Order: sequence, then C-alpha cells, then structure tokens
Amino acid sequence: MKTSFIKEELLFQQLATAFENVVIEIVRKETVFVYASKEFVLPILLYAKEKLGYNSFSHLSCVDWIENDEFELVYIIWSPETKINLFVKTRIDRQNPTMENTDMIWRQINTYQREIREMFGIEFPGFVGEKEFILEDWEDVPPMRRDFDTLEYVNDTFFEREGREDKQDVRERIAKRSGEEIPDFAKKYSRE
Amino acid sequence: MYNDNNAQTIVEYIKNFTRKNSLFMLAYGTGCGAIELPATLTSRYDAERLGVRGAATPRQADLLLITGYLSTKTLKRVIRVYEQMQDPKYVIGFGSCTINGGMYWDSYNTIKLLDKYIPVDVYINGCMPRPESVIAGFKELQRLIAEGKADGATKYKENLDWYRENQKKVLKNWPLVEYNW
Amino acid sequence: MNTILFQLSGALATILLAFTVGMFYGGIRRKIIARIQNRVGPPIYQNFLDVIKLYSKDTSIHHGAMQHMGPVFAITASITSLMFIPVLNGDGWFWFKNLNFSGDLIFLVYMMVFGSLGMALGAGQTGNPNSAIGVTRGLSQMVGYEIPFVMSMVALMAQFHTTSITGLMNIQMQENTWLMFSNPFAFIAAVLAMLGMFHYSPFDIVHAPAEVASGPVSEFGGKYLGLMMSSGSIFAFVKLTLFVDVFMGGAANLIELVIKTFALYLIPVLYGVVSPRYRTEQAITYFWKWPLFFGILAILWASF
Amino acid sequence: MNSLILLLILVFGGALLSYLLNKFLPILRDGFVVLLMLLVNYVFFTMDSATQIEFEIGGIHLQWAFSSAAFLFGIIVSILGLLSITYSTAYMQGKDRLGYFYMNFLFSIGSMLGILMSRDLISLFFFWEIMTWSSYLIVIYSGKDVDKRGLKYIVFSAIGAYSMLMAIVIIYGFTGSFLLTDIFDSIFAIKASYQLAIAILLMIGFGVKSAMMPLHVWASGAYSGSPMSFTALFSGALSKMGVFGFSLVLFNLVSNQNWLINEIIAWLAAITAVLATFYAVIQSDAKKLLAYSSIAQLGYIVIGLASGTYLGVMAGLFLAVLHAVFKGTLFMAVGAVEKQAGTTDMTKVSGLIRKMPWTFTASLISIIALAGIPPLGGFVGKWMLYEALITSDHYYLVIMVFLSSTAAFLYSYRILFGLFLGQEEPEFAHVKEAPLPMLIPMLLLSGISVLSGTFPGFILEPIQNAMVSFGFDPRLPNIEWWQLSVLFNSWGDKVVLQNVMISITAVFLIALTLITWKGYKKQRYVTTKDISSSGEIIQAEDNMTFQIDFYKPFERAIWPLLKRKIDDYYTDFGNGLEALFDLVKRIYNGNGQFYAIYVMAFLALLLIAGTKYFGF
Repeated sequence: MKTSFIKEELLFQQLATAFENVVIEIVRKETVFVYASKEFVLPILLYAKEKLGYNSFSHLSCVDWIENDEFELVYIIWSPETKINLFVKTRIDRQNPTMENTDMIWRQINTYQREIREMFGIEFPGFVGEKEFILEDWEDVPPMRRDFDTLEYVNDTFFEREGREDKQDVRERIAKRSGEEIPDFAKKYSRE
Repeated sequence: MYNDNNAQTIVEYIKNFTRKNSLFMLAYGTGCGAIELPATLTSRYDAERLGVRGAATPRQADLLLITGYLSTKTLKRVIRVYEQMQDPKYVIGFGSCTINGGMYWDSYNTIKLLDKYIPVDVYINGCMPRPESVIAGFKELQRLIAEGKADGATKYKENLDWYRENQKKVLKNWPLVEYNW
Repeated sequence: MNTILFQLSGALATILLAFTVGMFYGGIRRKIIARIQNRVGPPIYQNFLDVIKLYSKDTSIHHGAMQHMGPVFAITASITSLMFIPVLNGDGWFWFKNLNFSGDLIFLVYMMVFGSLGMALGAGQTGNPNSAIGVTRGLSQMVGYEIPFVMSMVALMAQFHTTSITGLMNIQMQENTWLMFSNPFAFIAAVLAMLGMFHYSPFDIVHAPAEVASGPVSEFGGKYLGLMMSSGSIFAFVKLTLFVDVFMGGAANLIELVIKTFALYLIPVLYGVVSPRYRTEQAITYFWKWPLFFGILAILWASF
Repeated sequence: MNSLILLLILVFGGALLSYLLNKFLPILRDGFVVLLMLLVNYVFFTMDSATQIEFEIGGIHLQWAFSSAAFLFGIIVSILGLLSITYSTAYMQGKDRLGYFYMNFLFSIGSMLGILMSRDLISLFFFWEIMTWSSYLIVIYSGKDVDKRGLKYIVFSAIGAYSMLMAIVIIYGFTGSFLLTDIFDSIFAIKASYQLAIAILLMIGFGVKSAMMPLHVWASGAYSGSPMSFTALFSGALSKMGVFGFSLVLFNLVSNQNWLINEIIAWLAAITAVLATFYAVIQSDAKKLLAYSSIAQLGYIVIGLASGTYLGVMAGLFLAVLHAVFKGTLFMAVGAVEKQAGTTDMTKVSGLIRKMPWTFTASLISIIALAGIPPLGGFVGKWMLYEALITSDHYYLVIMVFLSSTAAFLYSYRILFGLFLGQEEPEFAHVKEAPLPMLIPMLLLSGISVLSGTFPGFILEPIQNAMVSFGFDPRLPNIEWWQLSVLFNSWGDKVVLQNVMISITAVFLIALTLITWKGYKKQRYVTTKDISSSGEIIQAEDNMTFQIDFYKPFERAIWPLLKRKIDDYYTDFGNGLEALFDLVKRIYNGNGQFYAIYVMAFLALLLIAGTKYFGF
C-alpha cells in the first residue's frame, strides 16, 4: 500500500511559504527534516511552536562532523496533533562554535545546552545556566569532541592493572567484517 | 586460635570476633553492583545471618562497599565517606570495574584501579558478582578480620601521602579535607 | 539487709538483668522478622556482638558537649526509670527493690521522656539536618501516643485510687486478678499506645534509614551508638515491665517476668513486621482516633 | 517611718529620680536603679509581717498591709524586679529614652507592690491602673506596631478595668465598705446570683492580666514587643497579679456552693493551656514562642488554683513562683541572644551554643524546669498538679494538662535547637557571650530552678503560709526546708525528690565518666559542617540549617484546631460593631425632618403599646 504523506506535505508547504532559505525533506512517515542556517533556527522553532502547534520539545543533540570542520545541532520537536517529529538541523563552524540561545522557548533546552556546552564546548551567548553539568573541574578538550584522544588521556591520568596490556583493538576487525574503512583521524587509536 | 604465627591476646581475639560477626556496611551504590545487594540481603541469600546489616551513615559503618565502576566525580565522595568512617574500617571492591576498569577500561572519567586511591581489603570478581560471590567476599573479609589482617585503614594512615598524591592526580581542584583520625 | 553496698549491688543486678533481657529481645525480634521473611536471620545474641563491637570501635570526633552528653542523658533516663520500677511483685527477690517506693506512675511517665529529650539535644548539636528532622518527627509522634497512654494510666489510677505502681500491683495480688481484665479498655488503649512507644514499624519514621539516614543517630557512631543501643534495650525492658506490673499483675519470679514481658513484646513486633510505615501526621491521627476513644471509654469505665 | 510607706516612697520616688538622673547625670543611672532595687529588697525582706497602715481620704477608709499571700507574690516581684533591672542595665545599653524606660519600669514594680499591700478595693484599683499604664508605656516603647500590639493591650486592659470597677461598685452597694476584711465577712450574706456576678466581673478584670482565654489575645504581642528585660518581669511577675487576684476571688469571695465557677475557670484555663501550647509550637520567633508559652503556663497555674484542693492550690502557687523563675530566665536568655546576635528569628539564627555557653546553660536548665522533667523544680509543680487533679476526680482535666505539657516538649526543644543548637552559621561567628550583668541574673534564677527540684521546701513554706490565710490547714511536716523531700498526694502516694536527684545525678556522672574516659585523648572537636551528607564536603557558605516549617507534620495533624483563631473572632466582632455604628450613623443623619419622624414614630409606638398593655 502506498503511504500517503498528506500532513507531511502540508507541513512542507507551510514551512516553505514561511521560510525561503531552508531545505525541507520528508524522510519517512511522520518525520520531517529541516536544514537551515544557524540564524534561521530560532525563527523556525518559534514559528513551529506558535503557529503550527509543535509545542513539545523532544531533544537537542550535537554531532561532531570533524571531516567537514563543522558541528551539527539537531533540535527535535513534536506536535501532539499531527504526530510529526520535526528535525531542525543546522551546521555551525567548528573553530568558533557559537549558537543562539533558545532556552526562552522551552525551559528544558537549558539542560541540553548545558550538556552540549560542557561536552562539545559550544557556547550559547546570553545563556544563563549553571556552569558545570556532569563533569567537575574539566580542563582538557571537551570530551565528546572527536579530536579528544580518550586513550591518551586515560593512559596519562589513570593507573593500569598489570596483566591487561594486550588490549587487542577490536575495531579493525569489526570494520573489516562490515566492510567499512576506519577514517584517518581515528587511525591513531589503533594499537599496532 | 587461627594460626600460631598470628597469636592474639584474648582481648584482641574477642574484639576481632565481634568485629567479624557484626559488620555494619555502607553500601555506596556507585555502579550496577548495587542491584546485587538487595538480593544478597533479602530472603534468598540472607547476608544478615553473617551479621552483616546496613548502616545509614558513615559514622556508624564498618564496611564500605564500592559496588562497581567509580567515576572521578563519585570518587571524591567515596574518599570523603571513607575518611568519615571510624576505625576499624574495611572496604570491599565489587566487580571487575574496581579491579582493572572492566568494560570502562578506556573511559575518560572512570578510574580503573580502586586500590590506588583507597585501600581495599577484599575484591570480589565478576561483572557483576552474583550474590553467592558477594557472600564469599564477606566470608573472606571475616577470615581476614579474625586473623587480624584486614588492616587497610592502618595502611591508609601510614601511606597517606602516597594515596593523597594519587587522588590529587585525578581530583585536581577538589579540596580534600585534612585526614587526621 | 539494707546496707548501701547491698543496695548498689541490687541496682547493678537489676541493670544487668534489664540489659540482658532487652538485648536478647532485640535479637529475638530480628530472628522473628527474619523467619517471617523466610530467612535464617542472625543469631539471637547478635545484638551483644553489635554492642561490644561498637564499644570497641574508635570514636575520634565529637560535635560538642551536648552531643557527648546526649547518649548519657538517654542512659540516665533508662536506668533511673528502671530503678523506680518494681521488677518483681510482692516480696519477690529483695535485690530488685531498688527505689520502688520513691516514685509513682506520674513520675515514671515524666522520667521516660527525659531520655528522648536529652537525646534530641545531642542530635541537635551535630548540626545534621537529618537528625533535626528525625527529632521533630519523634517528638510530634510522642504527642500522639502519650495521650492514650496517659488516659489509660489515669483510668487505672482513678479506678483504684492509687497512683503508685506497687499499689496497683498489690491490688492485683489481693483481688487475684489482672487489671487488663478489670479495665479492658485501658489495656487496649495502652497497648495501642505501646505500638508507638517502641518506634517499631509502622511508627518508625523517626529513624527511617532510607528517608532521613537513621534520623537522630545519624552522627553517632562507635561508643555513642553503643551506649544508645544499651539504653534502648534497658528502656524496652522498662516499658515492658511497667506494662506487666500495671496490667498483668506483675511477676512473682524472673521466669514469669520473662514469659509475660515476652508475650507483650510480641505485640509491637508482630504488628510491626506486617505493617508499612506511617507518615508523622498519619501516626498522630492514628493515635488520636481509636486509642483515644478507648482511653475515654476507660476513664468512663473507671469513674462509674 | 512605716516600712510600707517607705517602700512606696522608695520605688515611686526612685522612679522619678531615675528619670531626672537620666536627664542630668546619665552615668549614675544604672548604678542608681540597681542600688534602689537592692534597698527595696532589703526593706521588703526585713519588714515586720504585722506592719499595717490605715488612713482616710475623702471619707473613704483605706488600709494597707501585706497578707501572707501577698507576701508570697511580693517575693516574686521584688527579687525578679531586682534581677531584671540588673539585667536591663546591660540589655538597654545604647538605647535612647532610658529615663522613660526606667521610670515606667520602677512604676510598675511599685504599683505591683501597691496592689499586693492594698487591703481595700479603692487602692487596689488605683495601683492596678498605674500598673496597666506604666506597662502599656513600656509595651509601646519600641514604637513598632503600636497600633496592633499596644491597642490590643490597652483595649483589653480597659475592658478588665471597667468590669473590675463595676464589681467594686456592686460590692460597695451591698456591703457598704471597700475594706477587704469587711467584704470577706459580709459577702456570703448577699444573694448567690449577685455573688456570681461579682465573681465573674472580677475574674474578667484579673483574667485579662493573667491572659486567660478568651482574653489572651493581647499577650503574645505585648510580651514579644516590649524590651526583653521588661518582658521577664511582665510575664514573670506582672501577670501573677492576675493570679493573685484570682486567689482572692476564688478563696475569699466565692462560697463553696459555687463549685461550678471553679470548674468553668479550670476548663477555660485548660483550653487556654492547650491552644496556647499549640500556637507556641508553630511559632518561629523565639519571643512569640515564649509569649504563647507564658499564656499556657498561666493556664496551669489557674487550673491549680481553681481545683480548690490543698495540693492543687499548692501546685498552682508553686508553679506561679517557678514560672517567674524559669520564664524570667528564658526571656532574659532570648534577650541576650537578641542583643548579641541581633535577631531572635529562629529561621535565621542558629548554632550559638559554643559562642554563648552560659546563656545556653541557663536556658537549658530553665527549659528542663519548664517542661517539667525531673529532677528540676518544674517537675515538682507538675507532679503536684497532676496528683491534685487526679485525686479530686478531674480526670479529663488531667488529660488536657498532659496534652498541653507533652506538646510543650516540642516548643521546648524548638527554642533550644533554634537558637543554640544546629549548624553554626558563619554570619554569627562574631557573636560573643552576654555581659556579666545579663548573665548573673540568668544563672541565679536557674540556680533556683535546680534547687527547688530537690529542696522545694524553701518555696513551699511561704506558699503554705499563704494558703493558711486562704483557709487551708497546713499539711507540710514541721521540719526544716532542706529536710523536706517526700511529697504526698491525698491518697497517700508519694515521690521522694532527693532519691530522684541522687539517682539521676549518680547515673549521669558515672555514665559521663565512662563515656569520656574511653579514648578522650584521641577525640577532637569537628565543626558542624563536618557531617555525613552523602560524601559531599560542605563548604562554609552551604546552608544546611533545618529551621523553616520545623513542626510541619505536627501542624498538619492539629490544623483543624488552629484553623479559626480567636483573634479572628474579635476582628469579626470589631467589623460587626463598625457595621452597627454605620447603621446608627445612617439613622442620626443630621436631618431635622428625619428626627421629627423618629420622634413621631416613637410617640405612636408608645401610644399603641400604652393602650394595649397599660390601658390609658
């Protein structure tokens, strides 16, 4: 049976008429992606909440696209009427990562922004929140960035029990099995 | 009584006997091991028959259970709790995470070797150790206490500088309160 | 027969008796709870081991003079009220006379709260907020259960025109009856109040370990906790003996005493094992419903 | 000179002199008032008990003398007066209008002595009014909330004064004399209903001062609002004037047939005690708490007096003396905290025990006495009260008293915990122990609390003398005061106070020695920040104090009782009166024509009624 995308199409139309410089993609049923540049995120979120009834904020997450030298921020919001998950995605510069503060729309964004600030080092100007979220006294590179060398840090900081030196790298085998390539930046983790 | 190399006076013997048979434990539910404790304490395995019972605060406790992985953030509190306990006191490390890091061997915020930071009297192996092994651990600790060998606290006092150095390496900006009892 | 040395040794013997009996009762309680939960449970002498271990533990810190004195207040109250309670009735064993004839029921009721208030002061000085919360819960709950208890005591005093415990015991000896049959409502009210007095479940919100980290005793370890456990077991004996003396005709010898007190002790223990925990205001209103009703009935029964 | 006149001249003259001294030589003022009160005490205690003076002013025969009952209350007034004025010299340091304060202070002491010595109703009323006004002037001394606190106090005092005046007029109308001795002789000749009316009117007059329900609403504001040095006297001695008046009425003016009035008063006092205790429990200001607690304690005293039995009256008077002692100490201690720490709000101040150890000791002793816990004096009073009520078949009153005094443990603990125990907050780190002139009166008074628990004889003997004058037979054994140790109730049951004391002291000392002896060398003090708190290291700025909503669970349980305050009823009554006056104003609207209509209507009504009932 052919799936009909009536409400998704409607959303597409509404967003397309309201905003010009955005790319909208209907991924599957009840899932719509919106790719926007960073200054459009706040208007889209506001518009979706106030006009289209997307009043439930689900998630804010961050992806480190180290290959493109970018961070991707994903805001997931949801409407109880249309039951559509609306993904608002934006990419920001990795060298100077700042993003607009959006916690005035939904208060719970506060927590996500604190986490992202701590784990990825993305600043939210104008955002007032507790400085520390999970980590205490962290001085190194934010640990969720992919250029943070976990193993080196662990070897420097923590002790090692004798007899656990073999440390076979299973990633190589997994990569070979699934036919993928380990990217260059991750090569240095391998033990050989 | 136990072996001749380790002759004890009668007072010491009584003390050790009561200590071994009355362990007030502070179960510091740090990791997944905490879920094994209800089973250990309740009807099926019944640790209370060995004299093990829960204590609510470190002031009353004899035995500190580190049940599983310890993040550096938790380590601070564990050290504090350990130092608030009164002598004589014992520590049991639960599971492979406390022994060698276990599955968190390369985690940036989980310590791998508990006995570098606080003295551990008994380790219980496993991921997680089942209640049977937990009780075996209690038994082992009781044997050590009876023989007067569970002297982790004394070791900690004697090598305080060494322990402090290790702790400071992980806990950089944390005010470690002076330990002097 | 009346030298000071004799009296002192009698007092010591009474204290030892109360301590031993109270400790064993505590152990038996743990055993009973364990058996009901289908466990083996600790040996019944487990509490002795606990106390000896606690005394042998180091206690290298204190939070000030009042904390130091808190457990002392508690044990003082226990031992002093023990001294004023007739352990055996009639001539009994002369050793256990102590100061029986120097106080009466009103005095005892007041003496019995001395300890908890002193203990509360000790807990207060530690500065631990959990202690203070536990204390407020305990004192509030005390207002609840003291009222039906005192009502039943007043009913007895009114019925037999005496306020002394020995007087009540003598009446039971002469009339060859137990006061629990002479004034059953008073007995019911007193037993319901006793549930609260023992601070066992469902009235154990005072030191609920999961809520307030054992409440008033959360900063007490080592010798302090040991002293308090001893005081608690002596106090349990005091309460049970008081009930036996007043309602069950006292005991002619130690074996009878043990049987009667144990039978009474089973009531709060068994009621507690199968009960969840009341909140403080629920506990207060619990005592101000049926127990209060029975207390009023008891006084009416006594005055007509 | 007659020592009664000397006493009055000393106090009232001294009052005026202290005002002048404050104006011209303020440096001598403090020494002067203390010396003056010492002198007053000297004169009072060396006075011959038969001293009497009679004179006539404007045809009215007046008589002054100290009866033995009055002497008992006089002891409270003079000693507490001396101690509280000593305390004032340090407590009032640095405040302005001290001449005003000391003048009124001495005026109220003098008027109290005047009330006690007057043996006729006119001088009693005269001194009563001086007392009311001088205390009112001190209540409004601080100048805060005058319209609420001061107005309430003066309105209720005025109600009391008017009903007293009415009673005096009725008495004079029937007996033709103001002299108490004449009245006591002839009062029982008048009709019982008038006797009852007189008694009730006088009770209202005295009940206001002793803060009996429903006349108690002024007390919490007035007690907590005046300077603590005066409140010690206010609650300790001034309210006892009401108790003194009660004793006059109950034992001399009410015949034995009118047992109902005793019951009513006892029950009113019991309800006062219970409700005031509940209110005290939920207060968070130490002053307010003590004020409500005073109301409750006065309830016990009145219950004792109203029970009418030997032991009950003795309990009432004993508690009256002891209440002056321990409540005086407590108000002084709270005043010391206020002076040193700047606030008595228990949600703010905490952990002063190490800063003010002696103040704490005094308050601890007084609290133990207040709670009635053996072996201190309060227990003796409570014991006698219970025994008296039980032996005289007042079973439900016993329960009420017991409920009140069990709930009193709650606020007893609250005040000690709130001010002295708990977390030591850094903002009170600067607090120092109170100066000596404040400490000495507190410690002396708490010494009396301790002593009276083991040797109650030295208080019971003057009480017995007073009770003989009320017509009771002396029942205390004829021995020295330090030998009196056994108290009996009327069923022959007893408590041996010295055994209690010896037993408690011995056990306490032995246990304390044992617990201290074990490893005391290794033991060291840690601050209250070093507590077990799930491993967190508590920093100095972390607030770990538990003070707000302290007895919330208890409050929830007793909430049905506290929902309607009696204060609200008075407010409603006041609002109702306002509406009534509004209506009256609408009738008297100043329009002549309306008045003419009213007159016509009235005449018509008269005409109709007259023809119908009187037939003209």
